[in-house]
Amino acid sequence: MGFFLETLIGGLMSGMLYSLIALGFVLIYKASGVFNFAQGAMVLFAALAMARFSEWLPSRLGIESKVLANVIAFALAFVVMIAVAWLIERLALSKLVNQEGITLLMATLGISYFLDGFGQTVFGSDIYKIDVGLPKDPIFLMESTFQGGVLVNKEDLYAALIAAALVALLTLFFQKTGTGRALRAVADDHQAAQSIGIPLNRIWVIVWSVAGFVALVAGIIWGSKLGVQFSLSLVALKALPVVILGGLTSVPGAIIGGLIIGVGEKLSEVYLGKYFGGGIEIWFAYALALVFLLVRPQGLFGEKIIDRV
Amino acid sequence: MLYRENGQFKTSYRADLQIFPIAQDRIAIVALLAVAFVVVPLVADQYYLRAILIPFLILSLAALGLNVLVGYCGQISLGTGAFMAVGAYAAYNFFIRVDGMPMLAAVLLGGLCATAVGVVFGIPSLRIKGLYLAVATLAAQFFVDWAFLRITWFTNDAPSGSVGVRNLSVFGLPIESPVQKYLFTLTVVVVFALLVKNLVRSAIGREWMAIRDMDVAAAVIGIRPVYAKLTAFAVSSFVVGVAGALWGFIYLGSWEPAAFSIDRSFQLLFMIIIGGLGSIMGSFFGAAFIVLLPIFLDQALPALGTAVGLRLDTAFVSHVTIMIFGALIVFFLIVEPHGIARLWSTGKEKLRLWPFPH
Amino acid sequence: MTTTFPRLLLEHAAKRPEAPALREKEYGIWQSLAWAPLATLVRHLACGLAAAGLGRGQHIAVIGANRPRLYASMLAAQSLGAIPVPLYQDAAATEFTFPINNAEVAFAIVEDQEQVDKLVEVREQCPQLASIWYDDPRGLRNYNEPGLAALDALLAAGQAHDAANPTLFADSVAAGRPEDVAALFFTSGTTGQPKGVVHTHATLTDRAQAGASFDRLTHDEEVLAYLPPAWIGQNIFSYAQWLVCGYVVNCPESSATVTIDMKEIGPTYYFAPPSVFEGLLTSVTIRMEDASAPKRWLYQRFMDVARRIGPARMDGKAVGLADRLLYGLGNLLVYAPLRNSLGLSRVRVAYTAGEAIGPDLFTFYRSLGINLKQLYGSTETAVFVCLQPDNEVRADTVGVPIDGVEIKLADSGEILVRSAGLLKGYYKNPAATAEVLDADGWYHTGDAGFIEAGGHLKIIDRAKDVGRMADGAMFAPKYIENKLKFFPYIKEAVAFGDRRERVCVFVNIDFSAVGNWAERRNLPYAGYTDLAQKPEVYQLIGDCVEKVNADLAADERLSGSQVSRFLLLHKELDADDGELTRTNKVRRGHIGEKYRVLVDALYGGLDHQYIETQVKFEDGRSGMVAADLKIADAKTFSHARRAA
Amino acid sequence: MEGSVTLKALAGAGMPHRKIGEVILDVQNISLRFGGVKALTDISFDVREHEVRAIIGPNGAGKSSMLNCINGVYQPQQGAITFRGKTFKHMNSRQVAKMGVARTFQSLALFKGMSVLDNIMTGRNLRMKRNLLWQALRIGPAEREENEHRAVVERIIDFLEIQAWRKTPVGRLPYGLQKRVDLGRALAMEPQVLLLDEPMAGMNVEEKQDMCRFILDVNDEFGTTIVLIEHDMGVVMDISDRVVVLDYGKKIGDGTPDEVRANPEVIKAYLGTTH
Repeated sequence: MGFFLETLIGGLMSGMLYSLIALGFVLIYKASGVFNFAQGAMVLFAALAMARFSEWLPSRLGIESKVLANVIAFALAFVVMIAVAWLIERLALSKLVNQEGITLLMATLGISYFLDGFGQTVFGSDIYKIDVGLPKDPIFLMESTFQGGVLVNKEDLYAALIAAALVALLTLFFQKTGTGRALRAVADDHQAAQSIGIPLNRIWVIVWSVAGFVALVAGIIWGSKLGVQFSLSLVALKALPVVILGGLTSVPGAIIGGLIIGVGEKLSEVYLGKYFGGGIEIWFAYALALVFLLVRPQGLFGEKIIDRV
Repeated sequence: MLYRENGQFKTSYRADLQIFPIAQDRIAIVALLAVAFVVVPLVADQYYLRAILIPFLILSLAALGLNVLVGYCGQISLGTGAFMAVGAYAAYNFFIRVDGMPMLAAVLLGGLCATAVGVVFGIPSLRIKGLYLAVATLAAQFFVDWAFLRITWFTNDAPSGSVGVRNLSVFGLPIESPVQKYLFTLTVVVVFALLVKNLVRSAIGREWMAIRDMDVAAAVIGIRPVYAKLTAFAVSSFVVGVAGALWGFIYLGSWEPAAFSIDRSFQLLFMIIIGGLGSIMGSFFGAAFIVLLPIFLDQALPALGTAVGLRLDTAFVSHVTIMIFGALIVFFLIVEPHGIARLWSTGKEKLRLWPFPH
Repeated sequence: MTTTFPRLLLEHAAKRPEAPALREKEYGIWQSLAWAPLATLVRHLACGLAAAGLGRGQHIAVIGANRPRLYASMLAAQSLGAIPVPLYQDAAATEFTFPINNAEVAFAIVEDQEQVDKLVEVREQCPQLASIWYDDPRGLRNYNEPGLAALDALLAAGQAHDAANPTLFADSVAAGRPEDVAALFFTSGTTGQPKGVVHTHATLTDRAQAGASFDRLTHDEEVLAYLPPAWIGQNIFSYAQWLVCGYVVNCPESSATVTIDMKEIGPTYYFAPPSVFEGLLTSVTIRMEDASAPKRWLYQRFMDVARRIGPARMDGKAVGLADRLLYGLGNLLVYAPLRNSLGLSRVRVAYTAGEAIGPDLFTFYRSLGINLKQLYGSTETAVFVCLQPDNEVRADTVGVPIDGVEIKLADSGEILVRSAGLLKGYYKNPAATAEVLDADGWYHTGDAGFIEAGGHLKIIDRAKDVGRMADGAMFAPKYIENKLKFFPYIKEAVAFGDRRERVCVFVNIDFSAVGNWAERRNLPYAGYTDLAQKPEVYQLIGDCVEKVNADLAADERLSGSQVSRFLLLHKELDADDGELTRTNKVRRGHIGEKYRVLVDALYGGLDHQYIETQVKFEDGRSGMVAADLKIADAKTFSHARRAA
Repeated sequence: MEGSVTLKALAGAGMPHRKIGEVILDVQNISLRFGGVKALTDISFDVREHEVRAIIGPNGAGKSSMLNCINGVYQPQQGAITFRGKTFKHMNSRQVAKMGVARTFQSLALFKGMSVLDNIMTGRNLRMKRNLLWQALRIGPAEREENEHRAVVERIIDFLEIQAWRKTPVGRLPYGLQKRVDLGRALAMEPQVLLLDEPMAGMNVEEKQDMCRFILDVNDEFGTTIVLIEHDMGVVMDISDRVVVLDYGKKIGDGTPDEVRANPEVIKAYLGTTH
């Protein structure tokens, strides 16, 4: 029982991180109808930036305080991500408006290749570590309830908390701020949004920046966990089924989908893995999403599509 | 400018519907084939055959298959690598488990297995469209990667799914030396190119394109989306599967699942985007481009580096290479969504109308 | 050549049954009809017509574009000894009444609904018109006109009738004699009713044969038939010569696709009036204007080369090696592709006729390496009178009389022709016939001209316009005016000289051309009148006149009519002021009256003359234009000196 | 050869022209909703063989929805459709096509990546029998089949007078010609009933006249029954035998043009909207 809970919680926590990245997808898809395959590349890019900055600042500028270094590095990385977002909008998206989804998807594929290459060219391609002082020691919960209690990795716990906080923050941002409302308007109907004078391009830059920010946070969390390296950009592939499950256009969908996938992955690995010779979490999420699609093509919270003639 | 079409009038539909209706084109293609089959084997040295021409041909074949699905039927797929893998491993199993199984037969059977898998993963396409479908095909990719890594039966209990084949032959002729391999591949590719071309210019090809261009209208004139899409998946994955088998048997000789990773899938997608969606010729252009560009950059960049006085390591070069790929994809999608093939055909039109612009 | 068209058909069918006789682009491909099947088709049509009551000597109207089954119908009618009367398919219904009644036509075979409608419309006025058959049934499903039926029905009836009387066809073909009337061509007379020109099998085949042997035509020629078959020009090329030579006649898919079809077929033997060639050239120029700068440069550059070298090359004269290479390059880059996209790559012989063709236009095609030639003839002469032999082609002559043709010049300078190809007369119009055919069988062409040294016939004017100088020398105003107008700077010219001792000319400068010329020399001017009076402009035009004089001097008959004095008019001649006809031909007499002062000044030897003229403006208001016009003398040459 | 048979059908051989026949298509009490929105409410009307039947009404009256129900693009919630005596709760596109109902579209729905020829050829697909393998080899029967159907399609190209553009990609054609190709694609199915969705929308007068001529010719030559949607009253009245008038998804009139013109409700609906 304890073991089950452990797995469950573990699942929920990694699920939280999936939702974080999934959120990036959803944001961009809602605002610009782009299925942003480059989300993963952005995570890697952001993480690389963060890692290298936090390393250079002390060494080159002799900033002693580790915290300060991290903060500045974070700020810088964010600026970089905004720049990236702006460039993507300028150079690619603005020239591909009103193209079919597939074309845009392929474009973001191109972008992700570019970012991967670019990031590693600029920041190098070794394994770097990010240390934002997340405690690594495990804690034990509910030792009273069961023997040995439930082991939880503190780092995961914090990560999950941060993720949750960010998700909450973004949701607020969407509901409350003017920009948020503008974003929603754009998402609902481009023409209408334009006609009431919402500057599409600026909105897109903002969205991509936000997505960049999300990527940065995700990058830091994963990075400090696994170290910053190319494999980070594959994390995004993990988030895809989440989006599908939750529905491309729904923020809550992304969150819940993330949790489901996270939990499902862990449980399946633990309880089914042995029958399949392990490693099934690679595809389990997809299988799950796929089965789900067949039942409900528009995902958990997505809108139904009617094509008119 | 080179075209002289006066007097080339068609007195039968057969003549009018041939693949190359213009005499000058027919001459050109025959010349090209002659060079490919006769001159190249005589002059090209081992390295070029092994490292450039053979992979180019096999990847062209795979791109051709993918183009059927994406370019002609408009169904995106990110799982091409998986279908290649199925082709390769299935062929491998037929080859080693059934004794006396001829290589060619094994390869084709491998293709058939890929077809089966392709159709299975194509089923979602009946309910889900575009982006969602992309994810479904990714599922295929990951599942297959995993399967050949973990399910040891497929790999004849080889560790980490690395397998190999040797002493290949076709109709008693050995397929060992690069030249033999080249000629064999070339033959297969030419035959397949012809067959696929026939398909896309026949009823089924029109059904695919109809679904791609305007599926509602297609349904109204009695085209079954189910049939059209599944046949596209079937044909596509058959060709891709055969390509996979060749990739393993002819090019690599011994391989492991990594040879058919998701990167392969993306690479093939790039080939048809750059080469030209919905164009047979485009598949070849794209393959040539993507095979040659890295080789070129490997030579050019370091040279350039030393010229400006800095040493560029291979890692750097490879990063720049994928960077350039990425940029090119976006560039083509924006500037010429129909790729090199369209540039080619526009150029040809200009030559036909020369000196007039239109 | 003593045979009939039906016999020629049967010969081809016997000799080359499989060889294609007609090709029609229909349903996307060129459907060929071989000689043997054609013969069968004709046989059945003939029997059908016979069954319908068409008899020897009767007329049958054939109306429509170039369609194989219409040609077959003509042959069918001729096999029965009946006479096909091709009528212009684009004529209005009312224009049909005269010919149909004049030739008491009772049968008609037409192309489609459009023609049927027209005939139905005139049926009131043409009660004898009993039966009409149509080739294309589209839209005619619910017509219930009496006597209206599909050609297919006729065909079916014919098959039955043929089965019943198996010898009918052969017999009636055998009964046909060369001197039987073969066809009736109505010439749209400029004045009064059209006249039906009567031709026999003998006249048509004789000329067709003569023309064919002149250019060594074989049965391998490809011809594109796209002009109205009712025009003898089209008819002789795609019917008479077709049957004489047995080559292939191709019918375009539709009027909208002629250029495409032309490109596909690439005829080897081509015929068109100057207007068509002009249209082609225009389209070339327009399309080249949209071309990119380098292409345009290439085009200009090599067209200059072509103009320099091309004609000589075509005439088989020796050309320097450098030039030959240059031309070869041009051929690769420009000429050959151009010929290809015009559909003229395979042309062996191309003819233009009907009216005078401008030398620039003419040389354009020659210089491209297209063997374009001129011929002289008319409906009455079954076309072929004079043709230009290869390598003896010139813009200002129409070639040499071909075998079987005698040419004589009347004292009036009018050209008289005698040949086996002359019309038998105008149908039911002895008066008109007498006007053109004299007792000794000379046909009076109504054209004035003469045989040049070298035996080439030169047409200078309509005979009625040619006058005489005081010294009796020939004076051909239109000829002189045309020569002047070939210069871009000269818009109009009016020549005086009839019954005077020398020739004087009014010239209208071309405002835009001369305007540009002036600007390039930054020569300021205030409007037309001012520009016209600039001494530089007088110099410019003077040079043109001098060139014309040089040409005229080269010819002893015309050297007498060189331009001695000229002036540049202060206003453009205008139809609104009654100086031009509505078709923009100068009204010489009227102008002479209106500007009598100027004429007198010219002949009075004055060097300037003041004149006021009332003019009508666009908006209908009228006003005065006044100017003091200079009068210049032109350099003339004596014939002898040029000859030396 | 099979080709020539179908040609006969095209030429309308044995079709007693313009003899308005029995009811061929009968629409009974069709109602269609999207979520809460009522697109059609209890619509009933019939179409007789060989007639030209018009459905008119202001924009948004539900005309297109009606067609979409007839050829199975939409599934109405209530009502039934009877075609040649067979009654269906709702139609299935392929079935409808097989039964001989063809259709053109209001907003151009051509296959923009294909040539005029191929677009029209797709209309023949239902009749092409050779399987994938044959098509891949494209020899013997497969090639013969292809050519036979090409022959039929060429008849249509000839009929619509678009020979000059046969090989042109439809995307490059002017709007009016694209409409013709759309019609051609429908004709290639040799339909018994032809549904035309605003065939003259957005055309200039000349193009409209041409289109009218083609429609009438189709009806004449092939005896095809025609159901025609227009929101422009003028054009329809001259060419149709009977007219149904829809407004806001309800039927407000049905009868000969004159009857409909006289119908007060119709007048109201049309005065309400400026047409």
